[in-house]
Amino acid sequence: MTRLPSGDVTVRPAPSQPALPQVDMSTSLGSFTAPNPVFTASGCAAAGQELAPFFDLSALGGVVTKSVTLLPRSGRPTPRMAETPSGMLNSIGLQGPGIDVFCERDLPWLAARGARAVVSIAGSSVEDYVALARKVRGRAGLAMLEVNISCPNVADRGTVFACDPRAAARVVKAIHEHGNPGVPIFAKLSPDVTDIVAVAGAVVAAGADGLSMINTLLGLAIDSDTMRPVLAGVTGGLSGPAIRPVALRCVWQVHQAMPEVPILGMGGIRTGIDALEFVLAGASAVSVGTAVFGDPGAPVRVLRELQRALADRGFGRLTDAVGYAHRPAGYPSPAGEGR
Amino acid sequence: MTRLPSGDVTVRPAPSQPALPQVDMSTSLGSFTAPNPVFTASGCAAAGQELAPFFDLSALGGVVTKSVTLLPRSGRPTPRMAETPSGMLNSIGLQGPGIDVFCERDLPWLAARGARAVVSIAGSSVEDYVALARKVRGRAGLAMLEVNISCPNVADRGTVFACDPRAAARVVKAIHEHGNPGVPIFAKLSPDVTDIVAVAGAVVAAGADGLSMINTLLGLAIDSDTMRPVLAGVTGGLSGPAIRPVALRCVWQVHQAMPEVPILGMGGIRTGIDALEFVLAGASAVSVGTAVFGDPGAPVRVLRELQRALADRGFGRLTDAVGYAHRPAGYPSPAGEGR
Amino acid sequence: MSAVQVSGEVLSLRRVGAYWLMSVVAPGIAERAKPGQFIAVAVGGRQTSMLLRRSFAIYQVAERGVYGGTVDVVFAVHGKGTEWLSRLRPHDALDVVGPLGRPFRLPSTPVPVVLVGGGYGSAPLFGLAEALRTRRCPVSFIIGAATADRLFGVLEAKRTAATLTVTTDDGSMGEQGRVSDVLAAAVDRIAAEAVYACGPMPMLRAVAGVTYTLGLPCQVAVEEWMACGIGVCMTCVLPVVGDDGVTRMARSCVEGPVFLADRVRFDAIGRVPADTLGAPTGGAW
Amino acid sequence: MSAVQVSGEVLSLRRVGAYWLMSVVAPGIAERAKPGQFIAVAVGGRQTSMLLRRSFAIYQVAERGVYGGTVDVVFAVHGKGTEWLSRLRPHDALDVVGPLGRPFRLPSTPVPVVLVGGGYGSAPLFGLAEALRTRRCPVSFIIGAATADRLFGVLEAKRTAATLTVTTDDGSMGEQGRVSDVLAAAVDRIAAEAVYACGPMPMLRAVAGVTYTLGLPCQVAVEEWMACGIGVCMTCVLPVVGDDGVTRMARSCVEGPVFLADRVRFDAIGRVPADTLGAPTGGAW
Ligand SMILES: Cc1cc2nc3c(=O)[nH]c(=O)nc-3n(C[C@H](O)[C@H](O)[C@H](O)COP(=O)(O)OP(=O)(O)OC[C@H]3O[C@@H](n4cnc5c(N)ncnc54)[C@H](O)[C@@H]3O)c2cc1C
Ligand SMILES: Cc1cc2nc3c(=O)[nH]c(=O)nc-3n(C[C@H](O)[C@H](O)[C@H](O)COP(=O)(O)OP(=O)(O)OC[C@H]3O[C@@H](n4cnc5c(N)ncnc54)[C@H](O)[C@@H]3O)c2cc1C
Ligand SMILES: Cc1cc2nc3c(=O)[nH]c(=O)nc-3n(C[C@H](O)[C@H](O)[C@H](O)COP(=O)(O)O)c2cc1C
Ligand SMILES: Cc1cc2nc3c(=O)[nH]c(=O)nc-3n(C[C@H](O)[C@H](O)[C@H](O)COP(=O)(O)O)c2cc1C
Ligand code: FES
Ligand code: FES
Repeated sequence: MTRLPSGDVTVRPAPSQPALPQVDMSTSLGSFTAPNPVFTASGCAAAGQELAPFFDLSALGGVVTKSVTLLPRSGRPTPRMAETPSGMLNSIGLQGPGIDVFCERDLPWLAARGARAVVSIAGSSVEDYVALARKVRGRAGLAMLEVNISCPNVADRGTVFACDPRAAARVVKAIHEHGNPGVPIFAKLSPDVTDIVAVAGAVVAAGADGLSMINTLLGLAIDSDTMRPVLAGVTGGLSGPAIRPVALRCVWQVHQAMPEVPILGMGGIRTGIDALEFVLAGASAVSVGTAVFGDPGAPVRVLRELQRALADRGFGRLTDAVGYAHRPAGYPSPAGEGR
Repeated sequence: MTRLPSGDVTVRPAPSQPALPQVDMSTSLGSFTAPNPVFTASGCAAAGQELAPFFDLSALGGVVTKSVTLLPRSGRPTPRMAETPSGMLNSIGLQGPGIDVFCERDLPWLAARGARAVVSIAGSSVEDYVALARKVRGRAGLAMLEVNISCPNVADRGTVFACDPRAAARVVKAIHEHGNPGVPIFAKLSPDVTDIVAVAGAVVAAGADGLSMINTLLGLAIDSDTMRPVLAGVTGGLSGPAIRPVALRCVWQVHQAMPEVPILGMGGIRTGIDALEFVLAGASAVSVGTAVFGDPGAPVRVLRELQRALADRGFGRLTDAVGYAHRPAGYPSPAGEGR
Repeated sequence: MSAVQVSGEVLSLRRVGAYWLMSVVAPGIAERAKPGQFIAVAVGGRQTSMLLRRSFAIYQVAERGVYGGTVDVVFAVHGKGTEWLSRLRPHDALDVVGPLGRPFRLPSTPVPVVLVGGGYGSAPLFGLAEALRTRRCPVSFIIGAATADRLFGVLEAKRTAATLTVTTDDGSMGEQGRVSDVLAAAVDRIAAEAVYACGPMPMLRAVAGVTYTLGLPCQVAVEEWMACGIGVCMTCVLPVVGDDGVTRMARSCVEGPVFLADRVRFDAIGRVPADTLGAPTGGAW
Repeated sequence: MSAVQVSGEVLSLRRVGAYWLMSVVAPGIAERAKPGQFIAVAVGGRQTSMLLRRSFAIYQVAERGVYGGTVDVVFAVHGKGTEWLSRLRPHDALDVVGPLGRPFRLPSTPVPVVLVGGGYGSAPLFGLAEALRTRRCPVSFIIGAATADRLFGVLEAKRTAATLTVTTDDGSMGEQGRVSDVLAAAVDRIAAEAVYACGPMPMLRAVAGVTYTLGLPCQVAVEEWMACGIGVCMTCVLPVVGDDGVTRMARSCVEGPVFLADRVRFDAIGRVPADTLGAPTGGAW
């Protein structure tokens, strides 16, 4: 390529990482014990390959893959995204290769690299979900199943499963009974409901081993030049730091109502302190989603920062911090003396 | 005070305002016709007095006052706010003097300055709302009644009226039949529901002349140092540009479902372009809330910017732009030729 | 006098101990400002995620100058916004609203007074001292902080005050201890008839305790979290007893930041005392 | 070659006609970059409300230098992010990811080629021209834009290319018209056997139409809205026909930005053609 006048090279040393303090970062999500609590978020890491240049996928608690459907899907027309204040809207339409290609190509690739795959599945009927769960059963590398129920239910004029406790429960129950994937089942909840605790209760009663929360909020952007919606899909899902307070509130409410249920928390996590706030609110692990678009190395950075933040606060184990913000007054501090 | 060494004064001319292009900015909200579509937002302008140093209150379409209750209220303990990415959480707890002081002191003050008052009322029972509506009936300066139904319903274990179409409708119906304030009744909707169109439909059927939307989203922030919720009230209302996509979506959905119902749109409006987007999505007028905290002059600036934005796009009348983003393909452009 | 919003310009910014001293050209504000008032500045620039203004007590002003009126503030880097401020350069634009809040009320007769400042809280006391001197009130200063580098204005106080006492928690400068420990003696020394204080809430509470036992009038400038700074949002409240003896949640941005010490319910900061007007009465709210 | 993320530093930033030419010290990227690839930069600074990177085609690189490798891009101020970039100063930090995307494929034999650039789209063609010359391919340039100030690299093209044709829509410089109007003649003149194009989508479509009728191979570098730039988000797709003849929604950030012109369904940009793999089949999705 064109060469500019050039002199000697100055080698710039990479910013040195101070050694990380000892903290037991392992966490249990149902029967799955992850070495650490930081995961990617579904739809924000594809099936992992594209992030490999930026960090070692096996260094994360797990890789949550893009929601996969039974058949290949083209997804929606473009534009599929709009940047909004401290957030973004997306309307992808679950573009993907379908479960068979996923199982042949993507899952083995992850397994070969020692990555723990959390496979996210999406369907338009209870039968779809059952069939998807069956397909991944017993596959190498499969650590958990995440059930994306923020999908229109064809049998119910397109009402989103996650917005109806009964429909949500039906999906989880069917997977539990007929599609048993042999790994923990996490139901992914939508915040666009009047009572998220009710939905959480319903899916847990139906057999969910844990909850992923939150999915995006339904939003819309208008192009002030064309004077039409920006997205070809008209509405889209809002993600990023803008929604973090809503996500934290959902995690807080659900953990308070059912403290024994493990939560994979997400929504606008960009730093280790953000992740800590989710853990304190009740999350046993976190997913880093939109932040990856701005910083491909975000998940491992968040993990590093979270570990340091825990140590700084006197926690020897991540699990001691889970739900810590709910403690009664006078509860002993991690360092021992009461606060 | 201490004087620093000083020389001559340099007079700096105020940034000159280019003359505004002609646009008919008037808008009708039920039987109330406002000279222009820009209002303050309830709880973001107190009862107007404090903003008078920054602009002429009568220059706005109207001043929406802080939700007032039957009796004086101290509000909640502090901290009452937390800044979040492109937003903020508040948990004020409806601090106020009560309706009688409001009617004696605040309403007359606004009337005397030619401001059009949109009185926001808040209660914990249907009876409260009826009594409040009766109190303001026929008062000078009263232009509209905004019914803040995002309040816990004591009769129903504290469920928020706005989260239950039936409860919301009951409040509006009772005001309509027994408390008739003699001015348009706008019901203010909460976005924290599974189906906002259903709530909108219910309150309109119950007699609401229009809808104010949206109120804040329920959120939470954790203090990573104290490792407890930041707000004394634990959860709070999320406002600001962060929620604009959610607000636009709500306005879009409701306008699409009932295009004849006037909407007072709000949620993260900071500029005239933001306001334009609400108008294009279906709002007949807008409220500027949180933006006032960062820029006390925001409402009049937004009005100026909106008028220019409309003119730039060939609109001679604001009303022609209301809901324009819903137009079918090939619909004539404001300038005439098809787009 | 009512506040104005001006698009100002940073004139200078330099470190002073643990703090930053920022001079801003803000015509219209300097002319209006009175001791004890504050300004609220927008932080982060055009596309920032920070919506709310940051408030700072006015340290000093110059009503006129080659640049027009200037306002000086002293600030500590606390979080995101002050961190951003500390990286500003001369000529950068800064949107300023002010002067805000109620100033200190001055004695009508030339009585001796003690001014007590904690940390950057001493900054607004220098303007006050000047105003007091023009009324021929003998002024004595007490300046305290956790450590020596967190003291502000020691030299200026030495220069301008009748007497000065310095305290630090760690004894790294002046007497080891709290400003409240030395207040009674300082009052005694000049037979002070009034006390003015600005600093962290616990310090103000201690000072109020001392002046109460001494039976002296005391004015305190408080610092509460503020979203708007102009009186419209109700976030900055604290329990204050009114002339009618009734406790109300008062807005520190417009009814304060300066309050009469004996009116502030220091024992209940952050809470709503049960006898507050409109306090929760159980379920019914 | 795989992308890296580096915290770079602005070396220089200057106006060039309607555009900005920015030079960034970004060690590791320069060494890896190939013609047609792009970089994605973080905008707005620490507390910004802008989450997404902005993508720019690489204009030129210097692998080594006193500062380490540098990357140059040419950009137009379009919205908030590019406006922020245009206000950067030398030594400001800039987080850069790159090189991203598939580069132009080069002919294996020294055939004559025509390079067609529209607006800032001509920027990536200069690196390509250099690579082509090292393969002894005679290079002819066509550079077009709406107006003279929106042309980029005319002088450099004059200097380096065998022949150069300039077009502007308004005729303010060169021939009045579009690049596609003069393409056939330019191809003819040097008996070109391949065409490379970069610019706005309508221009690429027109160029593809001409090369199709001429039966010439053509590579186009497209520009689609991108949220991630690294292949994980699926926002940047367009309908592209694969080797198997099947249309898929291809990610322009990793499968592009360079595509074979005859594989891109220019008629269906922004849509999902009914025969696309997994296209909506009515209700059932
Ligand atoms: C009347 C008044 C006068 C003040 N005078 C001074 C002064 O002279 N020098 C000085 O260094 N500081 C002063 N402060 C405190 C100063 O406003 C805060 O340190 C500053 O707002 C912190 O902003 P941040 O972005 O760095 O911190 P962040 O924690 O990022 O701020 C987040 C939010 O919390 C609010 N906030 C955080 N801490 C405080 C606080 N202590 N008081 C009020 N709001 C807060 C901010 O305004 C912002 O909205 C004063 C505060 C008030 C209310
Ligand atoms: C592969 C590629 C190469 C590019 N090369 C150049 C170049 O060499 N010179 C140049 O001036 N521009 C180039 N662009 C376009 C450039 O990325 C956009 O102009 C820029 O992102 C606009 O950002 P903004 O904040 O100013 O606009 P805004 O409208 O504020 O951006 C808002 C969001 O939309 C996205 N966006 C807006 N317009 C575009 C666009 N045209 N393409 C992609 N994303 C967009 C932004 O990335 C951002 O996420 C290129 C784009 C791509 C995809
Ligand atoms: C571009 C994009 C695509 C997404 N796709 C999916 C998906 O396929 N399945 C799913 O369950 N969630 C999906 N999500 C939601 C995220 O997994 C996550 O729940 C949400 O974005 C909030 O987290 P964040 O703010 O960290 O991104 C997607 C989000 C984005 C931004
Ligand atoms: C501090 C604060 C207090 C509020 N108080 C009320 C209120 O009393 N009644 C009400 O209906 N809405 C209240 N709101 C909500 C606003 O009126 C508005 O609906 C919401 O903030 C969204 O608009 P915005 O993003 O422009 O602020 C309050 C908002 C804030 C930030
Ligand atoms: S800060 Fe808003 S009322 Fe005081
Ligand atoms: S921009 Fe994300 S996949 Fe291309």
